[in-house]
Amino acid sequence: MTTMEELSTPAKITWCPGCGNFAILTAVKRAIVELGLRREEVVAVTGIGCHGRMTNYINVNGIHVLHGRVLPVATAIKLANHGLTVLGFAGDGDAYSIGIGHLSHTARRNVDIKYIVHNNLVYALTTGQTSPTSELGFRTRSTPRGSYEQPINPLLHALASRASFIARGFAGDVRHLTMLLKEAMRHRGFALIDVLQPCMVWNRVNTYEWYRERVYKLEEEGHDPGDLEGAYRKAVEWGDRIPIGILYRVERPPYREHFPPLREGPLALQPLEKADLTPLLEELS
Amino acid sequence: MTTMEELSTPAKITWCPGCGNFAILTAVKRAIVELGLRREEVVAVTGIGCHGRMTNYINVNGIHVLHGRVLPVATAIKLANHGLTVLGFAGDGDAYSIGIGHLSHTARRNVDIKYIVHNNLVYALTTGQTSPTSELGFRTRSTPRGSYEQPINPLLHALASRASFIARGFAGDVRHLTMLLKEAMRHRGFALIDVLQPCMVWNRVNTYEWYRERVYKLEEEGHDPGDLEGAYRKAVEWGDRIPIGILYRVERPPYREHFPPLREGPLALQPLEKADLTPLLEELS
Amino acid sequence: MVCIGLRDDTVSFLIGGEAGQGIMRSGFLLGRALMRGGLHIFGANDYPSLIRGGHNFYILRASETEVHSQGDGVDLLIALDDETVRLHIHEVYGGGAVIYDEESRLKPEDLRGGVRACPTPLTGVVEEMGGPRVVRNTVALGVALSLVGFDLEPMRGVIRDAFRGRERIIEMNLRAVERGYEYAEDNFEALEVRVEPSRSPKARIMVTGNEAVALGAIGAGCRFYAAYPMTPATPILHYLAAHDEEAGMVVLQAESEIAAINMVVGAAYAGVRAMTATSGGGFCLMTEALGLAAMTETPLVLVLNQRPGPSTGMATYTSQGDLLFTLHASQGEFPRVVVAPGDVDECFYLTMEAFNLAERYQVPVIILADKYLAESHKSTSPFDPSRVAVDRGDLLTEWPGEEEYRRYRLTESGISPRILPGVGGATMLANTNEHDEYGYATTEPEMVKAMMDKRFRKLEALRGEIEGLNPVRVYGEEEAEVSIVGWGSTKGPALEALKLLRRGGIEARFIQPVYLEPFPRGAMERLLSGDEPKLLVEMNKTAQLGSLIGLHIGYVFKHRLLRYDGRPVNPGEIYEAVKEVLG
Amino acid sequence: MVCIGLRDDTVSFLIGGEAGQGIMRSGFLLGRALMRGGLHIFGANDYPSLIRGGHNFYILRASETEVHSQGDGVDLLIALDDETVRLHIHEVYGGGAVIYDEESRLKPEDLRGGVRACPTPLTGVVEEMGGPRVVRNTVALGVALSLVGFDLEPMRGVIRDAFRGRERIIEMNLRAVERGYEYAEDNFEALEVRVEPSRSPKARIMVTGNEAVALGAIGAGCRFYAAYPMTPATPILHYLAAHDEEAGMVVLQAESEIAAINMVVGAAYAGVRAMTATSGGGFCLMTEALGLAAMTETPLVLVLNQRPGPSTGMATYTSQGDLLFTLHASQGEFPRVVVAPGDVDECFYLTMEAFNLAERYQVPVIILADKYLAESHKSTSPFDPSRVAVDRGDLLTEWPGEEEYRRYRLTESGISPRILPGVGGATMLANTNEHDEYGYATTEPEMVKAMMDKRFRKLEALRGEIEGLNPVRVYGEEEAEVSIVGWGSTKGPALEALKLLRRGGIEARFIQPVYLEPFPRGAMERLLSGDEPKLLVEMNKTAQLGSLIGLHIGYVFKHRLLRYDGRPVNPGEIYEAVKEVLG
Ligand SMILES: Cc1ncc(C[n+]2csc(CCOP(=O)(O)OP(=O)(O)O)c2C)c(N)n1
Ligand SMILES: Cc1ncc(C[n+]2csc(CCOP(=O)(O)OP(=O)(O)O)c2C)c(N)n1
Ligand code: SF4
Ligand code: SF4
Ligand SMILES: [Mg+2]
Ligand SMILES: [Mg+2]
Repeated sequence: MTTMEELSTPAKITWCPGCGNFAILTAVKRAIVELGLRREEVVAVTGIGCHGRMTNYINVNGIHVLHGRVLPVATAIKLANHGLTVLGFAGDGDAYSIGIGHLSHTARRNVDIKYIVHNNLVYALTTGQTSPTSELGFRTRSTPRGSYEQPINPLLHALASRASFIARGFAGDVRHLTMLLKEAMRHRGFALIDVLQPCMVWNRVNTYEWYRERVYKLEEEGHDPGDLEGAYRKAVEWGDRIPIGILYRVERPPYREHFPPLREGPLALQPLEKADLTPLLEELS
Repeated sequence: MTTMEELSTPAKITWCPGCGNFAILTAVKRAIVELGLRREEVVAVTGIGCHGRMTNYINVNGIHVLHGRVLPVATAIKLANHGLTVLGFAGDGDAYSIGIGHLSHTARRNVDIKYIVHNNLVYALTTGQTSPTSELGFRTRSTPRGSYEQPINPLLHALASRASFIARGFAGDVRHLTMLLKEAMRHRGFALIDVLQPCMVWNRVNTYEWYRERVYKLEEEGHDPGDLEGAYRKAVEWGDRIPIGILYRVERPPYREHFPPLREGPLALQPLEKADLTPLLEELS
Repeated sequence: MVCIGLRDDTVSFLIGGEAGQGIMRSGFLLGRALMRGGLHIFGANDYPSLIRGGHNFYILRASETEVHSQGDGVDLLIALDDETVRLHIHEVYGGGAVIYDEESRLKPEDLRGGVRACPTPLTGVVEEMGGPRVVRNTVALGVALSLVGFDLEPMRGVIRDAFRGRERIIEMNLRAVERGYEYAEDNFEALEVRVEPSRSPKARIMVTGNEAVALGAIGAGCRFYAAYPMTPATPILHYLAAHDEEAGMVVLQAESEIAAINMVVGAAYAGVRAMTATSGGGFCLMTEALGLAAMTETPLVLVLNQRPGPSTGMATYTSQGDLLFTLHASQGEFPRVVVAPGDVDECFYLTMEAFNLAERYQVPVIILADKYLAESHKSTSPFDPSRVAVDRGDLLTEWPGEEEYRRYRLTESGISPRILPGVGGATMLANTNEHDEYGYATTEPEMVKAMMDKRFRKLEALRGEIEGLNPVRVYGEEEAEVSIVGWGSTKGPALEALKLLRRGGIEARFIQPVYLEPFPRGAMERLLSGDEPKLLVEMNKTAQLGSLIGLHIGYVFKHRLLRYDGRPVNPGEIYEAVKEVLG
Repeated sequence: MVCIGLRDDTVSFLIGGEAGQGIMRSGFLLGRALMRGGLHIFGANDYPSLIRGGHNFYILRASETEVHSQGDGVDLLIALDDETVRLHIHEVYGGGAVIYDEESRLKPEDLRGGVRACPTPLTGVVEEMGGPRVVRNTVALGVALSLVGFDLEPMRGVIRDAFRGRERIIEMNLRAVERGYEYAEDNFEALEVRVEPSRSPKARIMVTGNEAVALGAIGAGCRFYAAYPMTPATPILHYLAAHDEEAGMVVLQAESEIAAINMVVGAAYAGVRAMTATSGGGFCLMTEALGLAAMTETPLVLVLNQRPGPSTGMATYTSQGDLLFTLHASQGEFPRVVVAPGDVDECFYLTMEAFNLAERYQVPVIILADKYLAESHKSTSPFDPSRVAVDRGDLLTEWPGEEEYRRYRLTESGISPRILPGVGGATMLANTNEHDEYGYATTEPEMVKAMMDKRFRKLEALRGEIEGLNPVRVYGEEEAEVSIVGWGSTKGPALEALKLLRRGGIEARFIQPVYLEPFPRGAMERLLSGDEPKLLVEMNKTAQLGSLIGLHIGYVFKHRLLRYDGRPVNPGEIYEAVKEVLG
């Protein structure tokens, strides 16, 4: 079976010391190892941002794509070869600013991919601008007087878009995050895992300490992920108490099951022989 | 004051007989007349689709823009001249497929514009494809076996995005729709008015009759638009009973109030004299 | 078989009416009936971007020999409303006829001297039959067939096929076409125009450019198609969605063009042949991911059906305004292929080639068509997919596992073997950032330069390959007194113009670069080196092919016929322009 | 004032260290201090797209006369880590020095013979002072100033201004720079390199291309700026967000580039001068609305700061790979202006002109720069906005109300007067569809053609206007033995190369087309008509300006210096290339 070492790459890790991305990387590797997946069975798709370097640091198949476009690429990889486990990694800018439309559509399609958002509440790689998850009043180089836009609530958005698996993790708790990732990877359908990821440089407000004082585990308070109304109530909690864990889970046929050609197995493995054009040409005669 | 005739244009109306767009056009004109607005104080921004011809048919200032981009254009018009009443008109494809990201962001900014979505649950102008609001199983030329994507719920999306005014109208009830539009135009902030608009050609399912059997008025059942939880409950109703009316309303400062230069009046009317560069140049010396 | 028109050996019909009246369907039925009777046909539609209310028309032209475009006038006008007469009466040749509804308000002075009036109780017949109003069209088709002496049998078969499974509708239309036919026999003299079916018609298909591209994709083994509706590319989506099972293809409507092309990149990365199609506005939105495909070296086939811009412009009209945009779209520099089919056969075979080129060179391939080609019907021989063998290039489905796999190996050819993700013993890293051989991001100057050089090295073999694909096609006389140069859908009118010129005693040829990037420099230089005057024909304002030719071989056209009102060029226009060139 | 370097009358410093160590800030402080001492400076940074971990460096070059770029080597290396020594030691001129931390693991053999080692207790001093690690940089700056004999006073002022309001930090840095200065005085011999402040320094500013563009926009009365962060255009957003009150500008971060440009169209439609800025990937996303601006004839100013592609490429490096894309971006055909400033002054004044052109001709204007220009610092005279008068063209703020207002009146000039929405008695309809004079959608062929012709008619006056704006600038000798041709930020290295050539006895000139569209055909034809050999210099792979020149005037360059590894061209490279050209 795959080991943590096999999942490493020779690329030098250039995240800042203490960055929450390290924890996410570790949790993802552990989840792969613990689920017994082979490296070549997994594909990582990354957007642009500090998080985007994930594909350089984890030795599975990878494609580092455009800013905000992780979901369509991941969707098609899954449709093209549904034997693969497809993980999408995005930043909060990536996922919830430029790319938020894809979230709504991918969720309602229930594409069987896992979407891990490195949510540091800021644009990090571009050296500190406001993000759609930045809190009101958050000062950045693009909002020197503080942000005046109500933050996006990713969990609420995912609920409104009928995502079939919604969870929030915290980079300060790798074990818990690993558990969430494993659950998401076991889920047959679209999964959003929004991860609270402290950024040491551009977000001096939402730090490890800040989160540690606030996060609590949904599973420890008896939250039932099957309860949609309860999920809505928990989704809006943000302040003194911030829930992490599985917010919502429901079974629904994944998107790929609707496509007749996929019944014969993964597309990419079907022989590329030409379809018989004769009946189609006859229709036109 | 403005009359209905003054709001008409010489352009020949090319919507199909019976099309729900006629009712929307009438309701918008009536709302303008009844609110006593002058033609030149109003700007209509339209997207691409059958609805997009609104700008040809109503004699206010108009700009017919790109598919899906009504909101950013309307946002900037409001910021550039906040003396104007800015109305955005979009189709369901326009608003909820390609353009859904802008909805989330415009709503959370609370830009003081009114967004009227001609929701016919189908792509009409492009001759009949599935739309994000099409019901499961809806057959179109792009989904001959019926749509397999869970429909988008615009009201839920708007709630999740913290829109400060959310309503649903029905093109089969012009009076009620006029009332909604007037309320929206009186609201200081972003307003979404999703209008159930029968399409005579491409949607033979969600017809006037179909809606008439189902719609009921929120205000007649004592719904309190200030009640967020109640709004969530009503937003998901779709089936035997479909609510119309004002779903949710809250007061929040409109976006423009955060911009210091707007305190001196509408930007477009401020004299274009050059700012004094001296202090800025000194900073660099 | 007989085909005698008023002007030449072609017969043209124009069917016009209001949008929503089924004009195109009627044109299509008529064309198909004539084709099944052994004739060659060409049919083009003209409609505004409205579901109801505007004026629509369909021109159908038929002949014993191949027809490449509409002509300059029509023999028979089928007017389903008065507007049609008003707009098109001047296009009817003397000796031609106008079929219209007896109930219409047309007065004799609305017609034209020398044009026969054929008022028919279209509405009357339909009301009598208790049919829907749209069946008027079928009555009129019956009249038209009778006037030109064409047997009803092929039309009966076409009606049965077109409405298969809907027996009542078939019945209704059969009766309608017969009633029209009989009415005309009883009330109108036959025209001089004659069209008679052949006894042993050849097997042909009547197909649009869009259908031909879709079939080419199926024939090439394309297994993934994602698109967002946009006129005039939407029919490809419709066709493939309706045939996804036969094609073994995943076909889906994406939420936007951005999603569609990124999906295609994803599918292709995963090892599946994949395609998308759009028009100008959608292509704008795709430019960013076009670059992603180029940088990740992911094969991609993109169909761009041009319509007039700028911006939304005119959704349902035609143009060739996007050539230079297509050649330079997306930031940075990378090799790409741009191929512009000129007729339905080229749509099919060049689409098949497109997939081979995309995979062998791991570059984006853009098929550049336009509304006129995409939506016009043409009869042709059934396509033969075996003429283009599938060649996926360097695609490894196994990895020996001795050394580590390098996605971007610096090879001599510039082509680095691909693997399918999922192949045991290897993982593959594709990267939108500049990268090293393994795909890891780099900014190291030597590697950056090496990667850019590697990608451009592919151009060398690609150029050679394209030379072998007959990149510039030439029609007409070897020793021409004049050359017409054009691309894409101007081919049809140009070939028709060659016929007119031949009849007028002028020896002319048509030069059609089909591959526009890599530019077929050698062939073009050779072909443009002669002394004969040359006329450039394009459907744009700024002569974009002219610029491209100027750029590559320095040739500057003195004579240009540029049309940019959204309408296709007419053969007669070209003929006149050539005469003027020749002085 | 004195400025004596090891090679010539310029002195160069290279400050290097890890990303996140404040390298750029140190370079900036040093540059500002030298500028305040009366010197001209040029400073360029080099950093990977990482917040931490990669290697960053800043090259600062100073002289008594204007400096246009980095040189080919450095006099003084300030190494804040060992990697810096490893990477840059070969760039230090013989007789130069390396300042590094005493605590580092560098061994003498890591240095180079002829280069003086200046190990300094950078960490030691900081620890002693109890300051944060980043203050090491300031200690090193003190050492550097001492080594070249530059008075500390200007640096003290710079530190006070840079950290204004943060007294503790000011204190710390003042002490640090003094400690470094003293340490060097006590321990190192002064270098041969000498830089001494002037007694009466001229008022100058040290400014980046981005800041100059932002100031130009403010100077032109731009009142609306929307953008999405993208390197290397983000600093414009930062600058304007920080100065929105002074500028009277609404500045906002949009949710995407698509939103940003559509907002700009909206604001401009409403009558406000508006701008956005981005880089290649964002520009791709903006192409659709670029066409919207063109079709609606809404004035728009767009700044495109190029970086290497394809695709995400290298976010923090430089390139000139988007020229042809910029010229043809968006479907359909329309007039546009593309202007490429070559230094900070041009950034300022051409941005001011851009707003006038956009409004007077109602066309999109693209300011095409690149990372090297956008982010490098240069000293120059304070900008004088009165040199470009605001001219808003045909903009009516009142409507007489006799006849109905027609947004797209078919005028002789092609320019149709605009009004502000809100003006009494008139409403204005702008339309992405092809339209008639009133703005109503049309597909009527004559009107379609008339509108296309109207839009293109604007080009005539526009061409004339641009001829008057000195569209091609020429530097160097009138009677040159060789001409260097380049655009944009190659200007700096080319001007420095002219200095080298002059010193080498070669009479050369530099020809810089500044307006690239409409192409300054006349001027270029005249300038390229001479017999002297010509060297084309570009930062791309395919010689895009070369193509453009070829296309317009048929001139083909035999000699080309193309660099496409993301790094700016060096003056010495140009010098060598010229020598080679001259044989
Ligand atoms: C189309 C496009 N626009 C802008 C950018 C520039 N860009 C790079 S990363 C980034 C956002 C970074 O924020 P986030 O997604 O939150 O990632 P983080 O760096 O915080 O992990 C942006 C806007 C880009 N690469 N592409
Ligand atoms: C970028 C872009 N993509 C696609 C289109 C083609 N298009 C025109 S209208 C339309 C959608 C029509 O549906 P909807 O928005 O629901 O409007 P309706 O016609 O139903 O009113 C599309 C996809 C376009 N104009 N621009
Ligand atoms: S800037 Fe923030 S998100 Fe980026 S690597 Fe550093 S700590 Fe992590
Ligand atoms: S197609 Fe539908 S939406 Fe469009 S005009 Fe006709 S009825 Fe209205
Ligand atoms: Mg972030
Ligand atoms: Mg619709």
